[in-house]
Amino acid sequence: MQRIGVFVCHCGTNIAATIDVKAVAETLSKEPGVIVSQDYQYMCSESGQNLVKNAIKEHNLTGVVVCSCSPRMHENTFRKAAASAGLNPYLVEIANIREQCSWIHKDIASATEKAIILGKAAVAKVHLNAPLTAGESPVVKRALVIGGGIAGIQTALDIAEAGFDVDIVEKNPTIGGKMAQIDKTFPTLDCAACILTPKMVEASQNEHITIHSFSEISDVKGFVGNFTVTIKKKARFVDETKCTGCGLCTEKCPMKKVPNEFNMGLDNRSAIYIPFAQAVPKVATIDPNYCMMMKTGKCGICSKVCSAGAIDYKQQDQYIEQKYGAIVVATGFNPINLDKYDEFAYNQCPDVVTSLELERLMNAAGPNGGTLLRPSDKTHPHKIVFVQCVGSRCDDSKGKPYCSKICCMYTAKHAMLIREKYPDTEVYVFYIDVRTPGKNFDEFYRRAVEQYNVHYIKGMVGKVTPRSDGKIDVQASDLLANEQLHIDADMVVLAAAIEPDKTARPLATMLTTQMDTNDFFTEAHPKLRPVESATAGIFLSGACQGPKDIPETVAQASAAAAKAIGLLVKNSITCNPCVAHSNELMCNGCSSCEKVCPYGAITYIDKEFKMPDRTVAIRRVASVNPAVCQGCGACTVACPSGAMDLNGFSNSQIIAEVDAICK
Amino acid sequence: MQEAMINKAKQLLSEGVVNRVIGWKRGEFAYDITPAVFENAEEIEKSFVYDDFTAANVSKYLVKESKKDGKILAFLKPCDTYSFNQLIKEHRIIRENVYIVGIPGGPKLDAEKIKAKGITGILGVKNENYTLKIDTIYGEETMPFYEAVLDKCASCKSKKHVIYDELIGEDGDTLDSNRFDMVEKLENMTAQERYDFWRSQLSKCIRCNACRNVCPACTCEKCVFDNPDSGIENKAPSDSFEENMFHIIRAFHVAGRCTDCGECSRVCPQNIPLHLLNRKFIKDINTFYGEFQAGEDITSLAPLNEFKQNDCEANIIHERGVE
Amino acid sequence: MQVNENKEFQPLIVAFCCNWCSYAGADLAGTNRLNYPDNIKIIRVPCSCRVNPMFILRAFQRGADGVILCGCHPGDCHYTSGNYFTRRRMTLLFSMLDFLGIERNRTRVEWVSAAEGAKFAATMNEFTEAVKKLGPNRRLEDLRCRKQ
Amino acid sequence: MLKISLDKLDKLFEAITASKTLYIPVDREDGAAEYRKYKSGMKLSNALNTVRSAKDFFFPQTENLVDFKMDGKNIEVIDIRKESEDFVIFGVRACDARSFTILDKVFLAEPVDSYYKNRREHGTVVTMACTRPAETCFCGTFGIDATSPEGDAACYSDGENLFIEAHNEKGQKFIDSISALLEDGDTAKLEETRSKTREILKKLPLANLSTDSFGGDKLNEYFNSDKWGELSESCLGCGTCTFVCPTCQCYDIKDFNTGHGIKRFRCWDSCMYSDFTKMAHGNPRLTQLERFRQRFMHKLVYFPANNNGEFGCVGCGRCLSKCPISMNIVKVMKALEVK
Repeated sequence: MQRIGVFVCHCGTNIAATIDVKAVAETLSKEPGVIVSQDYQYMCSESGQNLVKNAIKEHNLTGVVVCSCSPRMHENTFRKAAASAGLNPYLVEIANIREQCSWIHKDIASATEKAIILGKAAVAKVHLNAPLTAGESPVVKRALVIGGGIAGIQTALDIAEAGFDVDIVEKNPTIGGKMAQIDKTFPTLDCAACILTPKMVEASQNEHITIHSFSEISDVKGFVGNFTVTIKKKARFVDETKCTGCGLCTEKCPMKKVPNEFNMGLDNRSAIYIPFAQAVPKVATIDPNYCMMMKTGKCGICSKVCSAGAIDYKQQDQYIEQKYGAIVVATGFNPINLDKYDEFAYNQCPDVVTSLELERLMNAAGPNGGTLLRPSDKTHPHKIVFVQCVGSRCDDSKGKPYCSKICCMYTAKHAMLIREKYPDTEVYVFYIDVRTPGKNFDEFYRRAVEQYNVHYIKGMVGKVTPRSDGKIDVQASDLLANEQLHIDADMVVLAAAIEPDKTARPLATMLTTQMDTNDFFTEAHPKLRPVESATAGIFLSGACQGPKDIPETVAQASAAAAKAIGLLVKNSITCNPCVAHSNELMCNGCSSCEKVCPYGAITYIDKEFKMPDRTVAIRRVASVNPAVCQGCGACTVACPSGAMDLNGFSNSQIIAEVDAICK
Repeated sequence: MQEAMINKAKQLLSEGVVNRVIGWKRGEFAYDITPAVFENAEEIEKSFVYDDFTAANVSKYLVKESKKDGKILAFLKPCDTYSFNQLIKEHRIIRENVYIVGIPGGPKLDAEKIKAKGITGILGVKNENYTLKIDTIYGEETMPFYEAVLDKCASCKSKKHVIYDELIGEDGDTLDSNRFDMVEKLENMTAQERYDFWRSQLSKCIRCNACRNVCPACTCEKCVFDNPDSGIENKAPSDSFEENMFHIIRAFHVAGRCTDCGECSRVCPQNIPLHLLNRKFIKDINTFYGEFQAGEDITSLAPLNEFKQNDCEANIIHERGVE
Repeated sequence: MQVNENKEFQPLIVAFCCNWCSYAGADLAGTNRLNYPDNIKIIRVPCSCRVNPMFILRAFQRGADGVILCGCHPGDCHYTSGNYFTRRRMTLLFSMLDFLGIERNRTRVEWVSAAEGAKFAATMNEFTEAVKKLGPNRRLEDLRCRKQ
Repeated sequence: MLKISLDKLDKLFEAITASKTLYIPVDREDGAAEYRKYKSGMKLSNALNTVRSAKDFFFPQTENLVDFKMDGKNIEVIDIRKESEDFVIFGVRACDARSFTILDKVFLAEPVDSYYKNRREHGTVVTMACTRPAETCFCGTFGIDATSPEGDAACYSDGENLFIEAHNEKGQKFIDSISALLEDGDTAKLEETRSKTREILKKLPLANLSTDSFGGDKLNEYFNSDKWGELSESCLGCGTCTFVCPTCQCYDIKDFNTGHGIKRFRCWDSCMYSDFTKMAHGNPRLTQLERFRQRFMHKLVYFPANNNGEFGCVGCGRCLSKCPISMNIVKVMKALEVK
């Protein structure tokens, strides 16, 4: 016989003002199985919890119903309270009479009536609750970091620091990411390479870190604590273990007309290449699209000059499989493609560049050796116009609805650096708003305006037209002065919006993590769990989760590392006990459940059964791995024989709720 | 045809290829044929029959038979092969233990249709040039062959065997059947008319479970309607709701798995057109998710076990046709 | 559920809401004090794909006048694919109910995210009105369960 | 004998309905016949038999026994029994008429089934002699004369007139209630019709089927017969034979939770079902063979053993035409019988 306790919370006046809580407690006390029914001011308070705990002990309760706020708020609180009083925590049910009753209804009589019905449904359900025990599953003490930019590097270093093995998978030939392409960093104006490259070296030398450069994730199986990941090491046609990175091959390579990705295509590289001097790993890679040997079978110069014998034109993609306990996603961002922005003449005029291109133009290792020259005629620009929010904060389908966050600051940085180095150059910045929250950020921007006399103009650029005399006509509006401007600029720099890397979405599918409509990974909770994905064991680092500057990225990278370490230090993890289970006597082995399981949690086993007709038969039956199952319940409906059921949300429990509500 | 089948069965038995044969056994009258397992040549000689009344789909029996020792010879009509394939897909049949001989199918006859003409005391039925000559106690009667054809054969979907070890006779093709005509007719009625139609049909249900027990897609170890733990167990159509519940849920459970073999309607003692429920699902699946024929192969995912990101929304129901 | 001359027909509506999106959306509607009728009674399920057609029929059997199913938007399912299965299942089920002559507006599927409190409230208001127009469920009720 | 012209049947039916509820067999759209409550304009079916037998009137497929009203923790028991109203079932064939005798032996023996008794007392069975028996008929096997049906009153048709005679007091009362419509008639033509029918009955394919090999003392001969395996191998385990059978009388008692109470009801059950007579330890008959055997042993051996040799079958032939796999009592008898 059930002995159920009902506890009705006033939530101050939040509930009690609209619902007659006494009447609710009184009515529910008459429900079958209910032996105690009380109300209290704040059930979630310590004394409220004690009320529940004492009742459990005093009345030897077999089930508890709390009529209070949403279970999403305090279900755990009351489960813990029950557990501490010796009642299995899964024998607690919450009737949501605040969010779904008192807060939305005004009439006391009808709100009370509804609260009673919701309470009855919870009582009906708790009658059928079974004590559940969370299972355990071992944790593989190795982490995978996907992406080798500053986010990935920082996460890997922090995890390695804690003593765990960690692999970085980077799709490019070198780690370093976007930060390696950046010239100076705001607001300190120190050189990005000077702070990044030591970290890259540190990562490569750390005994706990393995870098898989020029590699991609091709498959992810498993679950928190026990992922099995297949990594595709793309053929680079150079034996990594032999190449010393001397660079002789890149010098001798006759094919030198390959657009250099690292310099945003502003200059060329050879077909065999090392992306930049400080690349890690410093290993050459052959670009098979341009290599004469690969395309025509005639050349082979690199192979001849390589004293290490590292060149291997026949190298194949390699697949390696590795187990991990935790996965950190750090796939970063890219500037958006500006093909749709004809008004800025990006595709028509070489002197209209993106901000990232400007970084390379100004960088000492860039195409011009650090001297700012116009890409078209290699002359000094004397008038430069910066356009903000190109594709950011857009209502239309061309751009992105969000603020890319970093553009205001890097534009101030660019403007300042140009004015510093070339005081004869006039700099205009067209902006919608200048957004500079952050430590020393606003001061930095004000220095650009006040100290460096950068012309900040509130307004949007309407049209950029290259003129025949080499100048660029920038037509804009000054919203403050309320006038139309024409500026004959030498260069135009576009602060292109940033977007998640294109590889993120297929990756999210493999990882079964959520993404928002902009393809940014969704965190488990926007405020309280910002570096975890909703999928257990998958963490988020850097701009893959949303636009971020370097300090924020590094902070989040370390936070993600801390979360991953928190998982890896455990020998085993507690699983959600609200998982599916198959009644083997009912299962007919048809495989429907397996087909709809998003986690691959269901396998089939051949098992011997004593059949009802006295025979012994070997039958194929479904078996759920409780550590893998996340408890969605898709299988329970796919199963025609009702063999599959879900703990905590069983068929009979839901039917009992339906019955109670429709009573 | 019967002769060729008997010879084939005897040959395979004597060669030791199979140790049993599943087929059909002659009854008391022209039409009361019983599916049967034969173990030797004499039994086959004596009572094996294949004629215009051997309509029963024997593939479901192979769920049990294929788990016994030795190989069994099964004569499968084209429609039966779809059921068989579907059962293989769902791991219900051990394929290696069955030797399939594909045989030409219908159209098969429905004794009920002959009786519905008022013809009674039937002693024998002969098909002469598609006119049935029916010998009765009350004298000879005639009726056109096609008026006595089973509903399931009147809208045959395929003459093609989708699985077999060997064939007797030629294989046919899948057909453009008119099998959705009645579904469409109902769809074009008003909701009230549809409701009235189904009430008049389903209220006849005596819950004998013949439709379920004959259905090759209903092979659960224990049906939810027999299982007190399921919450929907029931033995009788105690209320019009129960009639709806049983038939809706049963059709839903076989949706995407039903090959449209038509056995449910054939065996219904109350002549309820149960196949229309299954065909409604098949038609909807074809319309919403692309043509799908259950049992056509053993690899494709059942429509309810897969999805496309751009599937239509459920509310499409609210937007179309007659309310 | 009473019908009498003085009082407007008050339908009983069961709403199945997935824990991650729609139930949270309902909570948000509450947090924002967005009213919707008390005819709506919510049952929490982990995912919309947990909802067995059996539950829906059961609700109608027991006197529900409408059933609405809410889940995460397609593509946003917490379990990645649950609501895609829901969508197919419910499309077919609702089509079948329609085929049997059950009023089609008694059933509904809506995608409501955790951020769409306003949409949740609006949907419930609108659905309640639609069911009110239909009057009491008579075609799929179990007379044995009718209250005397 | 009293008679009424066949073309005045509707007047007869109207007259009956004036005082009692009347049920007659009518033709459905699908060609089959079923009993319906008479409403003006309905036409009596010419079909030999209805799909469902007439046993529904006394032993319906589902029947409420008692209600429990639940209010919180309180339970109130409500006896829902009330006196039936008088009713007439018209057009019952000889086989179905005999089935009532068989059901009476079960339900009216001590302890008397009050629900059944109540209906039985209020129902008047008016039978109809057969003129066109079907190939599936074998009522003669069980000593039933299809041309002289039992019942409270019996009707006979000669093609023009319907003759009515009473078999008991209840039947006489029935005739009295409609006597205004009746007149004395010459039965010469009727006797001719009946003897013709008797000739046909003798020529039926199953006319020679005999019960000689069966009876209450035959348990040992048949229980372990090796024929059961072959006979039952293709049985689907459905309940068609049981539910169309006029003499099958097994039922299950179940509780239905309405949400505000419990309705305890009984419903037909079938020994062919795997959960028939399921007890705490499970089902006593674990295989379909055992369940199949049970049904036929009951009709041919157990029932006569307990009822002075009366068999539990009336030869109506419904199972012969309705079994999905055409396995039936005739095939069983022929397979088992000792020649």
